[in-house]
Amino acid sequence: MIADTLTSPVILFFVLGFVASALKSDLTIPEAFAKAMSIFLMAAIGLKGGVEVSKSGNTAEVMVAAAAGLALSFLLPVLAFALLRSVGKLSKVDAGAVAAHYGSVSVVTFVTAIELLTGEGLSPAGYMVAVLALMETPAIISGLMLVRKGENMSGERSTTPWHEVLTNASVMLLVGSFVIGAIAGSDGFATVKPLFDTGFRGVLCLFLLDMGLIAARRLMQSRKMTLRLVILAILLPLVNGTIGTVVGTVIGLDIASAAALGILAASASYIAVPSAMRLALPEADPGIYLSMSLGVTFPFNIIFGISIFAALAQALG
Amino acid sequence: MIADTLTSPVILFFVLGFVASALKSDLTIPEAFAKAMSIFLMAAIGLKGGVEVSKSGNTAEVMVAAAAGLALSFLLPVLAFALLRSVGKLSKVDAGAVAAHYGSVSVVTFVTAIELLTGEGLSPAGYMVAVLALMETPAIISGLMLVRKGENMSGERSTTPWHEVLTNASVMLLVGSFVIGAIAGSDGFATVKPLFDTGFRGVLCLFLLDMGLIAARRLMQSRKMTLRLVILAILLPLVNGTIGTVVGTVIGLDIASAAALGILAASASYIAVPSAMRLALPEADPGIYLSMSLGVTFPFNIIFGISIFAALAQALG
Amino acid sequence: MIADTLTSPVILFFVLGFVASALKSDLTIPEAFAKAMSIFLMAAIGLKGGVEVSKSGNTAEVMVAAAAGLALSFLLPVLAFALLRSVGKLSKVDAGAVAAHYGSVSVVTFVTAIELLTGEGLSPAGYMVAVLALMETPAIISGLMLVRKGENMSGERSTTPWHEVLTNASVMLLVGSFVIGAIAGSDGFATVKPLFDTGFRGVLCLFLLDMGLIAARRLMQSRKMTLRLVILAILLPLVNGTIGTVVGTVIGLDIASAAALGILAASASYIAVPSAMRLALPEADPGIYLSMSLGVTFPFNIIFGISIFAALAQALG
Amino acid sequence: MIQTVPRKRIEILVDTPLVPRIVGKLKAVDISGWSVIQVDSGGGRAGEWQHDDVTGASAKTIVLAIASDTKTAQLIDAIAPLLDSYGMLLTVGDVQVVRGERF
Amino acid sequence: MIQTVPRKRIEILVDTPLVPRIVGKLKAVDISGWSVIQVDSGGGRAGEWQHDDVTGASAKTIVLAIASDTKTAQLIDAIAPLLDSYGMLLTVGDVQVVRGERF
Amino acid sequence: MIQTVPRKRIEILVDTPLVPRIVGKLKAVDISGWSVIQVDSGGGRAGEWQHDDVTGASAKTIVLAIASDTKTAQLIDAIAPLLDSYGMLLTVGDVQVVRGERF
Ligand SMILES: Nc1ncnc2c1ncn2[C@@H]1O[C@H](COP(=O)(O)O)[C@@H](O)[C@H]1O
Ligand SMILES: Nc1ncnc2c1ncn2[C@@H]1O[C@H](COP(=O)(O)O)[C@@H](O)[C@H]1O
Ligand SMILES: Nc1ncnc2c1ncn2[C@@H]1O[C@H](COP(=O)(O)O)[C@@H](O)[C@H]1O
Ligand code: NA
Ligand code: NA
Ligand code: NA
Repeated sequence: MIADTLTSPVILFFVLGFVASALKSDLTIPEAFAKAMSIFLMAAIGLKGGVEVSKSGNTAEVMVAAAAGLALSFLLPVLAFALLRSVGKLSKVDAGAVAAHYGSVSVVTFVTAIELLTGEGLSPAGYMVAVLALMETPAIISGLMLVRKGENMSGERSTTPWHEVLTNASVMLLVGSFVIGAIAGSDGFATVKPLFDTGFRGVLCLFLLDMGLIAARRLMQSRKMTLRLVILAILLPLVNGTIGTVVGTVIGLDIASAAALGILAASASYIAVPSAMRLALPEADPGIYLSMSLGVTFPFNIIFGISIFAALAQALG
Repeated sequence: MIADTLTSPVILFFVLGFVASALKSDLTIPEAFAKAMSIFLMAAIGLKGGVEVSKSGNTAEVMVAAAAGLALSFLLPVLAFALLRSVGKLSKVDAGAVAAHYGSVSVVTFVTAIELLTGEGLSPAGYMVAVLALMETPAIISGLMLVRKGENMSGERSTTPWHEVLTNASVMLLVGSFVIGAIAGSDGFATVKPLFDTGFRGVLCLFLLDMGLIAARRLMQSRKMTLRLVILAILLPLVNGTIGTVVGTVIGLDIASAAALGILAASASYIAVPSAMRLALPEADPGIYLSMSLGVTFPFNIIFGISIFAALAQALG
Repeated sequence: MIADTLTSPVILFFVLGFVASALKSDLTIPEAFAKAMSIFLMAAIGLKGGVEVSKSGNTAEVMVAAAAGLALSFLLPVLAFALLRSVGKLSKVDAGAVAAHYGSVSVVTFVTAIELLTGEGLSPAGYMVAVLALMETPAIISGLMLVRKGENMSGERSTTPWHEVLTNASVMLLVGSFVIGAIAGSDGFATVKPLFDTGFRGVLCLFLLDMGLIAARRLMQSRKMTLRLVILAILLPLVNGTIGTVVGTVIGLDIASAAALGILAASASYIAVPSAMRLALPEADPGIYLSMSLGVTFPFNIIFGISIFAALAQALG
Repeated sequence: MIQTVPRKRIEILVDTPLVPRIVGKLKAVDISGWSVIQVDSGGGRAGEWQHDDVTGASAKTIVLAIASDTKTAQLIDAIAPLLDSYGMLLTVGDVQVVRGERF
Repeated sequence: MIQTVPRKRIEILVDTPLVPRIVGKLKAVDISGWSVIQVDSGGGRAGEWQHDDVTGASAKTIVLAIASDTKTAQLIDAIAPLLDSYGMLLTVGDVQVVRGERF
Repeated sequence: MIQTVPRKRIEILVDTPLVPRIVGKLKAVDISGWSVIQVDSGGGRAGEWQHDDVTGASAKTIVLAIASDTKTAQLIDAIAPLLDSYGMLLTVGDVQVVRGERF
């Protein structure tokens, strides 16, 4: 599958962005356009997931997958925190902030995985979109708890941004479109399908072009990255992704969905969690968590991770 | 039709935006993207209207509908002004500014109505797009005349923004694309149809998501809304919409077009007129006219108004 | 072909923008949207060109066309410089800056030409996209050399912006998507075709609407344009376009590709070159080069030039 | 040493639809130039607001102009009557302009 | 002559996600209004950055407020403890506000 | 009382393509940081302009830097020769920076 991945336009556009940025080209995607594309992509996968669930309605399986996702998002930061403290030599605050990123998920990694997996005939179940939404924010809470454990908190820092966590933009949009898809069903979706289905892959290309630009820029502008952190930014997705794939297989998900759960576990947030961390842990250094998640883990997952966890799920399944 | 409306993705996205905003979520649509979508929607309906007119060419009917639209836009503010002064307890200046909004029209309400009506097998005539463009700005003139009546004007305020009224962006774009559609005809349109037709409904979904966000925010941030004004913001569309539907039926429009004329009369401007009022009547409080038209009347029309005037037109027709 | 051109929606939207701007309408396209559209158009033609080359693979012909394009971009500024100095009465610095624009190319003029030519059954070869990319920047070097010839350069001005020239955004994007298209081939392209192919013409309409707005505004706001310069802004595309078409025919390109080479030669840059000139020749007046290339030459080429060089190529071919 | 001249830095916060009016006033008192900066959001007595392009009517903008003392005084006289109805905010600070004789 | 009053022009450069916190502080010391301007890019000890909406977390913003001397002093006291951890930049200048009694 | 230090607030209005050049000058005189704000439109001797991304060449930008008196003087010396050909506008004002020893 790696070979297919590397000749897919979706991945090639990511590479193009990465190269352009590394060459310090002045190629940039207007931010408003990038944000528009990410809104489009989230609405589209939300809708598609909802429509599929409205067709199948396998509720027990959905509940199990949802519980597994929630548990992973809550617990993966604990392992990450330990590794970041010991191997990464990070301060408690920085380790907690980074750990939260790795417990949470990257929507674009998931979307790219769906595209690549589907291209290989491995379509994850529609409800995985709901699992994605559920995994976005619990990690924020555990990351903060890890930082505060045994600490006598005072002043500004003691507040958990509950409101931000619960009404987070991507959660709202994913859950909202999922529900709309479920209500509208196939017939209702048919009317908007031309945009949300036809345009999907092309938009993903242009979005990954931008992600390539941003990832390479992050990597070059970061002054805080040590070799230890770079290694962890590859090790953590490998470990988390393996855990996720195994859990998915154990709880009885089909191969494609188990792979998708693995990829969710392997992916690291770069939207919801950074904003929450900036607010709740302003002392944590954004240079560290953004460089690790955007600069190293995201490219690693896009180019290698997806294929690795797909192979693992197939081997286990 | 109300039931169909409430399960249509188009309306559900509006509701999603409204709910997200009410929950104070940080979900936002970049303004440049929102403006791009509104340009797209206007170009698309302009083109489609023009193409249809190029096919039918029922000139007499078009002239009558255009005259009716112009008259409604000029005269509806008079009634609204009286109600806003007496029931609404607004000052002369504020009442004139609000009245102008209700004489003018909302393009998105019209577009949504076309989508929902067409979904019910009720396609309004293509020339209704021209009527929409004609109704945009006359109300600005009558609103200003109502304010100035019997007043000894001096200084800045005495100028009517004729230039802004006549070269207004949405009028330009609607009329321009209408003419382009009429010149290009079905064959010329075929070449651009993939974008303007295929993408239409999906774009409308995302645009209404933004409108939901904006409407709820308006409603929450407005400090000037009294219960009287909220009631008027529901009463005015009901009254104006009934007048519009009746006029449409009387002048012999088909059922769908009469409903569309009713919806145009019921809708209130939130783009062209606020800008013109800010310029021509700076003393009028934008908090009042924007909250009424965007915060109350727009949602009311989208969710209830369209179905109401469709039912009325069917009952009368 | 002129008649077809003038009823094509693509051109009519350009005219609409031009008229709206001339009437000082407040119609504007958000810049982020305009830039997004230009990124989309470049990615789309790059991909399509690459896919076509992957199918044919006529290497010798490609090399010849590429060499011709490079030579034209390097040499056309010499003639232009002489005319701008003698007829245009421009200073050395201004003449060099303007000459660079006319040696380089306009992507949108090329894209519009492809659309209009294809509509007439004249499809230029896929590799012309690579020629387009090659012609973007050599003219910058020759323009600077013309200015510096015989001059004792010192200080800031003596630096050629090599890095900007080589990693220029549009070159990166065109070449990158071309390579992606060539790697992905027809099968890979099929997956993203719905966006990049289906949406193409519609996006071009909206982009030309914006170009019309900008061109007319440029023309009205320019205080530096003399009658001599206006004449040159029409003469230069005629001369360069004729040279390009003749060269194309002589080196054995098919009729459509020879016309496309003519149009490339006739077109003047308004993105890559102005930025490079601002940096390398800050003393040159941007009011002159932008007004000539955007305000006069671009509209001339879109409306007349494309048809003229198509006719010339057919007469010669 | 490079020469600097003392000038006023005028900052006018105003509703975006009114910018042409303000520019008109600047021209009327012969101020040679101005620059317009978009404001994203804000809050005041009338509540909080965010920029949204859908209804441009509620967007706000800063008009920035560098001018001599005399022209600044003339501008203030010309604009002050509009301050209340337009809901503007007009501040004037002191700056040194490098090679700024022309302002 | 139109009346002007001396006021402070407070400029706070801060990470965009923290703006609500700053606005909270402004309200706490009863400053009547503020305006938010988006910063596009910049550089400092922590390196260079560009605004990108994809990860809004690294975007920066200027919060601009006009206030009296007293309220400005109160605001500084309230914000200073956060300066280091938030990585803010806080400057205060003098301006004349036309008809600015209310600020 | 929180400590403030007097610093210069340097505002450079410049064509967007030239920003890297200005940043180079800032670094050359060792100014520790800068922030870039986009200008939307404006007018001057060369006529009026609006920002459009299609030809970024005519866009304008403000580079804002807080610096000590000494570094400000060095910057002015370094930039002044470019003022005319680049069509820049360079103003310097006085501000108090809260806890601003590092600037
Ligand atoms: N007095 C001024 N105050 C503020 N901005 C100015 C001033 N003069 C010029 N500008 C800005 O600098 C640009 C170029 O000015 P000019 O070189 O005079 O055409 C103008 O378009 C404005 O954006
Ligand atoms: N003290 C202030 N400092 C900065 N901006 C202000 C201030 N007061 C008001 N504004 C801005 O002016 C707008 C209108 O203010 P107001 O008329 O008080 O509602 C606000 O939304 C702010 O953007
Ligand atoms: N001296 C300065 N003048 C203007 N802006 C600055 C200055 N120093 C820092 N900044 C801004 O503050 C951000 C963070 O600075 P720092 O904490 O030094 O990395 C920079 O990226 C700039 O946008
Ligand atoms: Na994860
Ligand atoms: Na109406
Ligand atoms: Na050329």
